[in-house]
Amino acid sequence: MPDISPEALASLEESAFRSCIREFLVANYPPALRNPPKRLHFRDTKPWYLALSRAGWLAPGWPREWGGMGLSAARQLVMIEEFERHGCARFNDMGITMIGPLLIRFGTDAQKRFFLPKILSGEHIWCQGYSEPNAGSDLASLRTEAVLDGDHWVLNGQKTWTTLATDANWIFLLVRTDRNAKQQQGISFLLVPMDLPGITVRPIINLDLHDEFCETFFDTVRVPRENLVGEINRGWSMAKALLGFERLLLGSPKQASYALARLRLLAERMGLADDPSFQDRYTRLRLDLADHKALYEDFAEQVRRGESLGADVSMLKVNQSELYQRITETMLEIAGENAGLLEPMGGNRELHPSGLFIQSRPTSIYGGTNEIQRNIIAKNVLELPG
Amino acid sequence: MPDISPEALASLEESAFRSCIREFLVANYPPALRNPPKRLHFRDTKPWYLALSRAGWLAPGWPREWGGMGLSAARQLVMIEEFERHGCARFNDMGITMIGPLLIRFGTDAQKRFFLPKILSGEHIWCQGYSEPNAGSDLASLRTEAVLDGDHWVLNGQKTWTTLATDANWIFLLVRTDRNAKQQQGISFLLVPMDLPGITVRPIINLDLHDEFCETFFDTVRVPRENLVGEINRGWSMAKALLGFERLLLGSPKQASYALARLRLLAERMGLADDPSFQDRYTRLRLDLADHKALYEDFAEQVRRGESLGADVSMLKVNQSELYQRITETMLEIAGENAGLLEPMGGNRELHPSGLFIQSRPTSIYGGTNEIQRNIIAKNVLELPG
Amino acid sequence: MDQAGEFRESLRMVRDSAAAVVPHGDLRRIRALRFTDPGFDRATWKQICNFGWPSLALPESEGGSGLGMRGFVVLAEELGAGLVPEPLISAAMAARVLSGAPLSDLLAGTSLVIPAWQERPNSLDPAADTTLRNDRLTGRKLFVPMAGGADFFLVSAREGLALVPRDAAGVMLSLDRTQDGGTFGTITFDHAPATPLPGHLDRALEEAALATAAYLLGLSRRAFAITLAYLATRVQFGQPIARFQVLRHRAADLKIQWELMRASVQSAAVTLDLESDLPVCRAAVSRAKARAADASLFITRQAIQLHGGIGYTDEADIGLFLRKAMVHANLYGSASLHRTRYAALALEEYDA
Amino acid sequence: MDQAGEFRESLRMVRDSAAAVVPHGDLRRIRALRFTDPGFDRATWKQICNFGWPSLALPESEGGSGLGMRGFVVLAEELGAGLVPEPLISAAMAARVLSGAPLSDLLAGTSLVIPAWQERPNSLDPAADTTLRNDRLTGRKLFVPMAGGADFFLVSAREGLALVPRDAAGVMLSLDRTQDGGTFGTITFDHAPATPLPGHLDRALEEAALATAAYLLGLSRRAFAITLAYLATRVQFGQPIARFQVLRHRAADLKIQWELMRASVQSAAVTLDLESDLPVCRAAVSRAKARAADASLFITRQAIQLHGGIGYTDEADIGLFLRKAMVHANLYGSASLHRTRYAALALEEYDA
Repeated sequence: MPDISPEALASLEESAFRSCIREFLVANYPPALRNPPKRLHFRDTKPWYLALSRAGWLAPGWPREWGGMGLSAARQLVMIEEFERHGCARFNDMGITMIGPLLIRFGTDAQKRFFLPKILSGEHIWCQGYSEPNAGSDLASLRTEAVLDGDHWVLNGQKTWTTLATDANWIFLLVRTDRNAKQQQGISFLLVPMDLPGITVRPIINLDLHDEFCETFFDTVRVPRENLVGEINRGWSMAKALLGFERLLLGSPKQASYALARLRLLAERMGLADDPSFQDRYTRLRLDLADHKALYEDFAEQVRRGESLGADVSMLKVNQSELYQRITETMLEIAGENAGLLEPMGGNRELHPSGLFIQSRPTSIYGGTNEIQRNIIAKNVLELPG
Repeated sequence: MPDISPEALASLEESAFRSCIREFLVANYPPALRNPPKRLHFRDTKPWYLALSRAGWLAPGWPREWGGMGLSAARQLVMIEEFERHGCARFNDMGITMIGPLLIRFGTDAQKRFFLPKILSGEHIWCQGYSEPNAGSDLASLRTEAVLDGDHWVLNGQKTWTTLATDANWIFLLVRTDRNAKQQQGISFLLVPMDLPGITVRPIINLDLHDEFCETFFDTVRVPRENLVGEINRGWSMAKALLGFERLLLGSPKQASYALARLRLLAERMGLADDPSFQDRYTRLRLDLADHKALYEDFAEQVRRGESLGADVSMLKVNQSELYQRITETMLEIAGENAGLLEPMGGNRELHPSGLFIQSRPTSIYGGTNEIQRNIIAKNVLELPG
Repeated sequence: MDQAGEFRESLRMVRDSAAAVVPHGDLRRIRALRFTDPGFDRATWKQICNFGWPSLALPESEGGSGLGMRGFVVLAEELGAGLVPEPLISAAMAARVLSGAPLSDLLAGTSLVIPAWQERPNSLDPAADTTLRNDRLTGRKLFVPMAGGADFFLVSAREGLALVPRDAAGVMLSLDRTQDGGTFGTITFDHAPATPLPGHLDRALEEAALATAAYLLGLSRRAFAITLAYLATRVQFGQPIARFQVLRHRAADLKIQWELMRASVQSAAVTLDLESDLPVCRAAVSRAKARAADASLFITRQAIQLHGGIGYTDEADIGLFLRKAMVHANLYGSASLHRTRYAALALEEYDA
Repeated sequence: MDQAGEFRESLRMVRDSAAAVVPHGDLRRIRALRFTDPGFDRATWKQICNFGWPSLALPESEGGSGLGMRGFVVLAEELGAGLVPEPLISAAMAARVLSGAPLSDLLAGTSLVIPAWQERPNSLDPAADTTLRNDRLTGRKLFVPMAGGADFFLVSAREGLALVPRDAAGVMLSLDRTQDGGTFGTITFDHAPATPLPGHLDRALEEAALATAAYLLGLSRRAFAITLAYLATRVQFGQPIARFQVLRHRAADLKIQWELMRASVQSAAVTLDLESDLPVCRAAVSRAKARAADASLFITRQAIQLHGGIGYTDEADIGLFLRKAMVHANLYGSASLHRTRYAALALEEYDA
């Protein structure tokens, strides 16, 4: 446990703040969980979750009155940087990053008092139900429907990409509550316990042969009326209002940076470290990463100055994901036959070109495909008519 | 002059046919005109034009009864290959390749008898008036208009990219003759002497600082009624019917092949011939060219078998032009400061990276931009719904 | 019909006959065999041998079908399109070396002979360290595809080739699973009893590299077709996504790459059939394999992207094609190895 | 306003002041100066000197404006956006070396001092062969931009720097025209009388390379803006071509490359201002120059393509930007030279 309270921590100068976090991580983060090759389940991350909870460090962005650290966006960013640098696994953070802030902003007092402490204690683990099989890039066309019947919403439909739904006991949903309204306008925000009758979760095995994603089915599920957050039919704008500086993280150089280091290891193993034509490719990738970091820093600086991010942050997401992919494609090309191996080379997790290649694939798909991001850049940044 | 008549030539086996052409070129083609860096004017190519005319070799594709060689598409292809291999300049060939075949197919007897001999003799030099400032990729939206007034068409409008119009004394035009018809349907094909009152030609200096292109203006030009070819309002389909195996030539490996040889010379001059990372890039380009040649050969083989070409020939055009451009971009990158020179390095025409770089630019624009070609591939080859 | 026409007709028949083990569109068999031992189906293998496919390229005088590499690449392309895991390319290498030998049962499917030649990653050198002395073989071979299903290994040693029974003393086999659901074997021979064979692998290795390129050609073709069909049916923003120009142009680019790959593979097959000069053949093979490795990964990667989220599930068939390309792209030499070899071998033909 | 805010405000003022020689949107002056001798305008040059721009980056203690490279790259970007041909970057190199010397008239625009340092194509080595002995200079310098307009050359020799009057005996100048309408001078010094100077070009060369990157940044910005405007107004198939998704996405890609270039140039300027370690500075400059060379050519090439046929005319302004990029991309080291230098200099910072 840290010797310092969240309050004291928040008041430190940046460099002291940074060192304090580093020390905490070295002292408390389970070494076996550093840089895990795949997304971990709650059974693995629970001790870490609870350690953060005990330290009062679990919710950096929440206000202190609700048990958060009350950090500025700038400080949260530093904290994330340090966690990333240490190779901390992402845990089941939907309660912390999504539903908590939503309730704090739009929830009733009763909702806040009921849910927030249970998120901090680890009693409630949340997952997100936005996407549907026919509402991916075109999320606004979602069809999962909630119809009011007395004191309950009757819920029918199907969500997909409900990440780690098998770990969760609560799910938050965007659902259609007015099928006559246009697109985004008839959508509401609903909180649903996963143990209600009529809910089925089916893990989807992904290309990485991992089960982090799920499909979640709702068959005439009766949800108490008070589980709606905010106004009816306003779910879409609430969900959008929550998008803050976290969009920056989609463009963080972390993945590319991690991959480039492994590319170098792989090149050494393959005897290519001094090969001039590999060197040439490698230097291009290094420069791409360095320039990406410079661009990322400009956006991070905006956050530090307390400015909100514009649509142009989409550029980071596009550039990072495609750089990450170019790096893993290079790994695949230089690995020789090893590129085909299912498991890491010689059991060394750092040498797993095929794994990283596959893991880099969805980064240009999730969080809005890169095609959608380019649409956004053309429309909202370049303001091209259309 | 060749010892062999066009008739005898046409009957030779391919290899003898090929050697015969080679000998002719060595004996007759002006050495100073080999591989000219820019498009030549008629004042330069006239002796060669007349030499071909005298030999009866000027119109390989025309039937013999009209003074042509009556060669099959396959033989014409061989002839073009040999001309290209020898580095023959393109001359003012619109009469031979475009208007001659059009008249032979769609013209009246009177038109054929009047025009065809004058093309062969060099008395009539033709240029093409299709594009307009607002009808480029969208050619069907052209607005130059011809209105019938007694025995004359009254012509008003403007054409652009009328290549070598300053050399020509005749122009063939696509003009709108029914402004109420939809797009392609109200367009006719008109033959116009350039010395009529109301015609103004203005050379456009291009990015290569050359004057091959022109704008041609028509201000109340009165054109004899009989100068219309074929049926009124059918000009578009006639012009399209003319597109034959010549589409193959837009995808010929010639330009890329020429450029790659010069890239190699440049690399030697810059001391990079043995530089491994240059070698790597160079080998990729070599392989791209070799594979392009293999693909080109498949299409040429279709022509040799007498089959007509489908929309998929657009692939060749896209691939060749972009390969040509990649090669000249590489030249620009390795040339150091020489890349900025307006003139060839040390007066050596073979070493002119900036010139070739600029000349390669329009290949992805003319003949239908590569964007239009990809539209065609998606629609007509892949048959994607749209 | 002229001779060229007749030959084209034979190739068409090869293509059609491949349908016997590649029932149109059905990948259930392929899916079921993933991550099993030995990763392919013995009955199907027997059927493949009954068709005489391992010796399809060999002259009729050597018991083959006389269709040359032009025939074999057509077959390999079709098996690639069906993601067929049976070790045809390995067996054809063996057939090339064993042709003429009194080993007909080996070719008939009773026994499966798999070459074990590689000793370094990303190398085409068939005998760096392995030795064969007094009919005893010692050495270590890597990346042997489907080694778990072999009855014999055809092993290259410094002194020449040899045949070693899978179960012989001194043979140790360990298997690594591959992304496509198969395995790579690492085989250690410690004074294993071996039957020496005449010949060498030079030509067989070139043929295997080219056939692998053709296999990649086939799997890319099918991945592309599946993707085009998906674009036409998947609706977003009220229309099939095939109507979005960016996706249309990307599809056009994939098509161009596929056609380049096809032209490259086919012209290399012609070269192998008609040209006896080994460096010329090697240059043609390197050109085809380099293109196939790059283009097949490009096409299958983009196929995933164009499928969006669904492409990242193991349930969607499209992922099977990416995984197969990941394994085969680097077999018999990576793109980069082949580019380097091409540069060293091929004459500069640009006299323009 | 805090210190950082104040500094940002000064940079804004530099940007605004550049408008004096870059009247918004008007390229007539630029066009008229192309292919003239000396390729730039003396009056404008005098104005530039009156603003003190050649010494903008120098500390106030040395007679400069104290705005450092952060200020100078803003200025160079703006001049690039206006395609300004006056030799500011050359003059700033001279100012860096001459700073502190009693040479105020040289800086005031009365005399133009142009560095002549290069002896090999694509090299950053300022003195391979030139010698300076007994105040006599002998050697040959290449690619000296706008050499025809110089009053003095600042020449690097093995023994150090020297100033040589343009008209001195033993100075022979020949000019080659460049694609942007300027010239490169080749200068031969044959025992030319020279005034030795203290100092060296190390720092000045880095600053010139970075300023050139900034100039490319500016010209790319303007070329992109012109292209966006064209997309919005050019109608084909009944709509502005800006509505075609393929062109929209390409514009998005150009924007990303431009932003990377901007971030790279600006962070290198910070490094030059705050970091004293020469290798660290050089790595930052190499990174920025490599990006700027590639991205500016990418953007201007695509600008031509997006303009279609009209982009291939000399009348369309967009071509001026491509031609300028063609010349400046390789000045003070090509992308490839800078990538190689970066690889040799920069520490691997990926400890992840």
